[in-house]
Amino acid sequence: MTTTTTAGTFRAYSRHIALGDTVIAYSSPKTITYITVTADGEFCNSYGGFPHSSMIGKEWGSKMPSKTGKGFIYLLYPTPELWTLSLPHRTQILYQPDISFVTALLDLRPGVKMIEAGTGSGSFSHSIARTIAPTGHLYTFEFSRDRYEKANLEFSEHGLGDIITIQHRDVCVDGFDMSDMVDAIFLDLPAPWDALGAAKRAFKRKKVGRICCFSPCMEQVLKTCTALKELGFVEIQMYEVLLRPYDVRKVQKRSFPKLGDAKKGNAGAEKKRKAAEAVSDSDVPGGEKTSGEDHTTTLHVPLNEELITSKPQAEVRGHTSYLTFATLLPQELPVRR
Amino acid sequence: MTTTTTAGTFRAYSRHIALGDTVIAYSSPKTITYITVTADGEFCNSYGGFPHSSMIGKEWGSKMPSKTGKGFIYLLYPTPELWTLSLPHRTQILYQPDISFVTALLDLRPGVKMIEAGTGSGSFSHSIARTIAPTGHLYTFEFSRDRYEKANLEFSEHGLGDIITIQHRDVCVDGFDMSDMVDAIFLDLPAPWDALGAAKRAFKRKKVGRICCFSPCMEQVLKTCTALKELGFVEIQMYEVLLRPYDVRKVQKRSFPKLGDAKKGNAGAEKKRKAAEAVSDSDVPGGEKTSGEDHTTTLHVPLNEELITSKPQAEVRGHTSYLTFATLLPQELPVRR
Amino acid sequence: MVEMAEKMEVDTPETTQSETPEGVPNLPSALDIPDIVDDGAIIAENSWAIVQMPSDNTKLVQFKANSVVNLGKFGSFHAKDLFGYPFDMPYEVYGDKQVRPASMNIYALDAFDLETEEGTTNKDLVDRREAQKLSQVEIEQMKADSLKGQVPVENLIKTIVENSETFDKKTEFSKAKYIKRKQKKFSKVFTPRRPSARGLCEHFFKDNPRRICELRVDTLSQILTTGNVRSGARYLIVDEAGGLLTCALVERMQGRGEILQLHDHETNNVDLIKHLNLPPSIHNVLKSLPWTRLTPNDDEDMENMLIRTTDETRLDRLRHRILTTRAKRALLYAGGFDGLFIISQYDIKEIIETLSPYLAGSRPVVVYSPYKETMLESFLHLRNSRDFVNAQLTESWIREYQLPTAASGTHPLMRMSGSGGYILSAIRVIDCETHAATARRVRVKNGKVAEVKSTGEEGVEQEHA
Amino acid sequence: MVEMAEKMEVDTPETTQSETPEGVPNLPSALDIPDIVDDGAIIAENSWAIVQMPSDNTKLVQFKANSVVNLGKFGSFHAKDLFGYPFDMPYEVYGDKQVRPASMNIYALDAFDLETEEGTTNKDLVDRREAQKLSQVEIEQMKADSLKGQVPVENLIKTIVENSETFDKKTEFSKAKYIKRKQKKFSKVFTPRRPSARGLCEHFFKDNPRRICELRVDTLSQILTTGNVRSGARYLIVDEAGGLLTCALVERMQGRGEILQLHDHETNNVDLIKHLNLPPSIHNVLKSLPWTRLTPNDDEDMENMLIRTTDETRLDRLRHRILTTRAKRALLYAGGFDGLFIISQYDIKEIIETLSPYLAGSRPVVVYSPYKETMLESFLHLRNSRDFVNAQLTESWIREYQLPTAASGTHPLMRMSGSGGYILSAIRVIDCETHAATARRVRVKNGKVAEVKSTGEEGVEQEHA
Repeated sequence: MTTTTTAGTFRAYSRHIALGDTVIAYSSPKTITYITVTADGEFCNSYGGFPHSSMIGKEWGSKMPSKTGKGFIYLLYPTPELWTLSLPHRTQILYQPDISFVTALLDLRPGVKMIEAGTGSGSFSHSIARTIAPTGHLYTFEFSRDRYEKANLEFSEHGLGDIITIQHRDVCVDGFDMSDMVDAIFLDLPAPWDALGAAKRAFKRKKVGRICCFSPCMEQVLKTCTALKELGFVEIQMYEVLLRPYDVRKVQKRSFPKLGDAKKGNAGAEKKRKAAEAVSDSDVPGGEKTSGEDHTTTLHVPLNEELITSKPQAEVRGHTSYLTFATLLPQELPVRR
Repeated sequence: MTTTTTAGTFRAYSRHIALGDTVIAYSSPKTITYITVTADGEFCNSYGGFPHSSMIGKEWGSKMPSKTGKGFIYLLYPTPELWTLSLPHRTQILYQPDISFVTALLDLRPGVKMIEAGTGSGSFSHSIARTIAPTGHLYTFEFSRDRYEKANLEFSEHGLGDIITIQHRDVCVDGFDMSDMVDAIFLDLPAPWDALGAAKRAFKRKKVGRICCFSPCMEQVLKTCTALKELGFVEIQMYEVLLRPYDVRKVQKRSFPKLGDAKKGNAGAEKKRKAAEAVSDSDVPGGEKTSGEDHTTTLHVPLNEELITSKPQAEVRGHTSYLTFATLLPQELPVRR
Repeated sequence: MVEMAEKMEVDTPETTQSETPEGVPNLPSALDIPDIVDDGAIIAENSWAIVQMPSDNTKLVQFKANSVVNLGKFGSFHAKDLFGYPFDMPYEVYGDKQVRPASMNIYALDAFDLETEEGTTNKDLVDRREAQKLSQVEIEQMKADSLKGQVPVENLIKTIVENSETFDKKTEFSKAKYIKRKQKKFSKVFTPRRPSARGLCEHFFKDNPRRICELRVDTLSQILTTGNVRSGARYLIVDEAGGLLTCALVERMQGRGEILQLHDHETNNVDLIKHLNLPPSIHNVLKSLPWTRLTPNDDEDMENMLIRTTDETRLDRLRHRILTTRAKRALLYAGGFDGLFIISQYDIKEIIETLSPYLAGSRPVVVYSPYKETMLESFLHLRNSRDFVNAQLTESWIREYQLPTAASGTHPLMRMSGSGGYILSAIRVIDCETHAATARRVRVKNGKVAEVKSTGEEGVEQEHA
Repeated sequence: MVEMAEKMEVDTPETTQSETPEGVPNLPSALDIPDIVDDGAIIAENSWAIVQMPSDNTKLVQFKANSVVNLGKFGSFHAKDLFGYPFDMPYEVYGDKQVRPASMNIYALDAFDLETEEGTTNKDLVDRREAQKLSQVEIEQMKADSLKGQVPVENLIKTIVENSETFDKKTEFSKAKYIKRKQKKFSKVFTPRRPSARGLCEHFFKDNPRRICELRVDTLSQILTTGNVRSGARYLIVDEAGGLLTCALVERMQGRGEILQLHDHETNNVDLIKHLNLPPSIHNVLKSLPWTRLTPNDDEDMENMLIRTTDETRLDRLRHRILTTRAKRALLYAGGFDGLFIISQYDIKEIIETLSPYLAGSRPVVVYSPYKETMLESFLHLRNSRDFVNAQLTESWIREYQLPTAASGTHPLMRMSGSGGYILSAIRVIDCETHAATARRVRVKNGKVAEVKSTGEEGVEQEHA
């Protein structure tokens, strides 16, 4: 009825934190880091220390006070998306809206065999692994040795070694060295057109294949489209996806100052009439200067009438990348029964 | 205290419809046409006839029944924007969001001298004239003889002859034949780069000039930018502007079916219990098939609790054009006092 | 290929959900399902397909053994002729209701001799009718030949374009539009797409958006990621979008894990799932419980029930129904679910308050609505609650482009979808100051308290009256 | 040029609104204002400017005769040195608080020898610090020379770039960013922009969006077009956006026409207008009336008023104030306005109901709010009212691009504004079935009825107690 923990937190949900697990230390939506739980480790932030030993056995999602009691963190389960948010930005990461949409349009699901190049921070690799596990496989390629080594270690620490194979390789020069093997390909490369020939060979010959090229600039898109077309890819489509986050707040409903209120003698108008009647010192035409904020004296504000309003956040992400998708039709027609 | 009517409806607001006025016949947001009021004319739609003579003297905005009394139209004043909506689409027109934004970013206001090419349907020309009148001037150029003649006639019929000068000319080949004359230039041409040299000459030499090129495709933008840069234009910026229209409707607030309601005996659950107790014919596990729409039997819906909701219209305009703006700095530095 | 195709059977959730009628039913959980990614790629008898026509419209069709599939003006064909062929590639109708894989040349059409000529403008072409050198009779003859399969469609179109006198004077954009129009008129090429949650979403969003609560494909994709949907997990779901979200979950779980659906009425309306062409075993992950049965009803009180029948088969069915309901309720109360997904017309806040106690710690709640206003109060509730962190309210935005491969310039499509709906999400947390470390008291609406032990891997339900 | 500059005087609305104190004041209307488009293009004593700094930040500055303008780390200069020079072109700070027109080369910088090299990637450059051949001492010396005016800034930056060892290995994007960074560090070039409603909108949207109700420039531009704003027309306005909308109207009217503002308190807060550098005559189009004086107050009842002073000057002022107020109220009641513009925190529906009777037929009402929810009820009201057609609720969307002229690829900017607010609009119509053709009864809130004759060009107010 409940899932059992396999090696590595990332492979499946568990109920409680165990030694060796990756834990997301969540303080606020903007303050998210990750911890690998060791027997005698301690996580520290400005509010004090959080011993790893006290984390073990706690339910995921628990609120944990610091030793000093001054602050707390939430111990969150490392979904690929939270893990991505917790990364120090080593390289440009893929954002969740793109990851989600690419996953949908490449028809990723358990069992899919797939290529990714480059691996980068491994952020999308984790998402892919989550979606194609337990029966699919990801072949991911990274040009930078540093990043390759870091990602390779992470995949195995996270229990994804049997789902992900990573290679250190410049695919634009050396290709993938794979043929008739995969259902889907994702290319996040500065010059994806150099890898498209090799990509075509890697697709299963009797299946329909889907590819996505991720490029920030329009010039790259134009070149990619030309190359895709020349290689016989069809249904070339290009999209942009963005998320618009909203802020929500309650505002006081202010009723309009009633005409003729001055006559009926509300406090503000009363005050003004008296001032006017006196005509002593403050007799500038137009009268008293009131600050722009102080509306209370002249208005009837019915109390407690609130309206919940929302509006998009002031500054939002305006662009991540253009997502160019294409289909490769079966290169061998399957034999009909 | 009120404005007086000058020759031509478009020049200034008037209070009442007069002979010769252009009237917008408004039936619905999607059914908008224009009428030029003649002594014995009649406007007809599917609801019957509307004699022009009955329009004369009516206040702008009046609701006018057809002779048969079966339908009605509103007699609206021809703002440039309503007039644009009333045009049969002879050629691609500029939409209001672009018109508004270009007007703002070219700093149009009364007194501005300006070039437009091509004139097209004259839709933007009318907007420009509205904004730069009474002291500004628009020089507009049209390549097609048909459209030139049509627009020329319209400008004079609309009383804009002293604000707008139209010429029949291929500006990409023959330029504008103007120098040191204008503050702003708007180019809606398939190949604006061919007209940029002439445009540069047309700008006032001692003033800062502003230009906007309107191009639907990215390829045009890239070429335009290169040309602008080579000619010494600065502050090259490119924008897209769109409007997102919202639909608003009230929805019934539905309260969640209370747990345990079945016990407390609300009508729907009662009915079901009886049906279940009987266990006679409809004893398929899961029971009665109810249509997806019919929620009323099982739910407690507090009456009259309504929520006003809004959402963007299902299909909206997704692109009109890229708007490329640039500044031309004074070509002669003004002498300082 | 053939074997795979033969294994396929279409089955609706109704028939697959019936359990063995003896004793307390074991809620089946399918753990060792073979990899079905490849199986579904071949068209088989009774397969559903989303047929994409030359007009780009789509149609949801079931390929029955004896049926003739009618694509309207694009022709019709015998469904069985496609059995054993792959989904997702182009086929061509020809002759007398015949069908065959289409020539790949159809894709080459949109680019042929359309080199870019920037100088050409459409200034002088407005209002001019097309001039065609071929007579109507000649065109009709070619159409007939094409239909019989003697002339490939792309040749037909090419001939017509080459005989257009106005074609050369058109701008690139007009040329592309012209060819597209001719394609739509003459081509009989269609693509039977394998139904997926994505495909169904795209189809219904165009065809009947209300059926799926106007849920757009990019928004659906965000829901799945935000909800960390994966094979083997256990989800709670309220799906009033015709079952589209359920389809998406089932597809990403591929037979491993568990989905408990809360719904109105006695049966659950997740109609769309039948289109997925899934083997029956896949449906075993699905269980459903009506809202009205979250607490025991009188009709489950078999001892005190007025029973009019003595038919043992019927009594067995009654017993089985009651026991199944109890088992499902126990499943809910056991809690520890890995995600809560909500698409509902009901008060979202009430649903969250009712179901979130059954979510395990650090698991997401994800709510979708086409109307932002219906979620604002819930957003404030989640943001201020001690039981949730990271409350977010977002709207997905998507833009598709016309590409240079279509032989005219590159720009966003002139028409776009205005709205794909809004997503509200948050992560369930355990505030140790209010929850005991080992057991947490769950307040159920009617005043009962269910105590859920969460020390072991198994949640144990202990109901107190 | 010089003459024009000397004509310029900065004047605030407060001082220009004072009228002659004798008898019933003639509300001034300025009909023969000279064309001021050209006048304002030159910097004069007391001119306001929106100074754009090398960082692209802007600062609102008044150039007083004796003031030193301080641009922070970008230096400072004597304001009077710019008098007589045009706005909107680049100037350079050098030497000891000196200033001069900048060399045009500054604009050439961002492109110099940055040919496109697609092969280069940033794979191996991550985390590597910049390597510079010049010593810090050499750089400081060049900076000092540049400051004294001996080395142009663009040469300084070019030298630094050429001596960077890592520069060649950077991607195009990184190169552009690098140069931009150096420009910001060393350049002392700024552009004093002539304030306009657009400029003020852009400045405050970045600097202090609350001051202008988060009204974005594209939204402002839509308001003006939707409202058919033009010279010579007469508008009613409620502007709680610091006067920004009023600025925009004034600018588009250039002294011809009339603006009647309804506002809180006794004085109107349209502060921003002083920054427009307008001649005093322009302000004559502006009149304002507080909400509380829409009907006569007791303090206008001079006959029954307790007067404590015998000072004739004061009594004259009092009389004048009362008569002015009455004249403005008469102006409102005369009706026939050409547009109603509303930015207000009050209930929008109430404002529309109160003021729309004074709109002439076929004239627009345009409402702005940063919160859509505050306008939903009004939208339904306008859509269902017999007095309005074409009700629309829209949101403007704007996207800026990075262009290839910046030496890297073309794409939308990575950050964008999330919201520029919402516009509600409709057109006032005359439903002949409910309104008499020649006179229409205007129901005023406190039960009084004002009858407005609309047969002639002049609206005549006839108040009945």
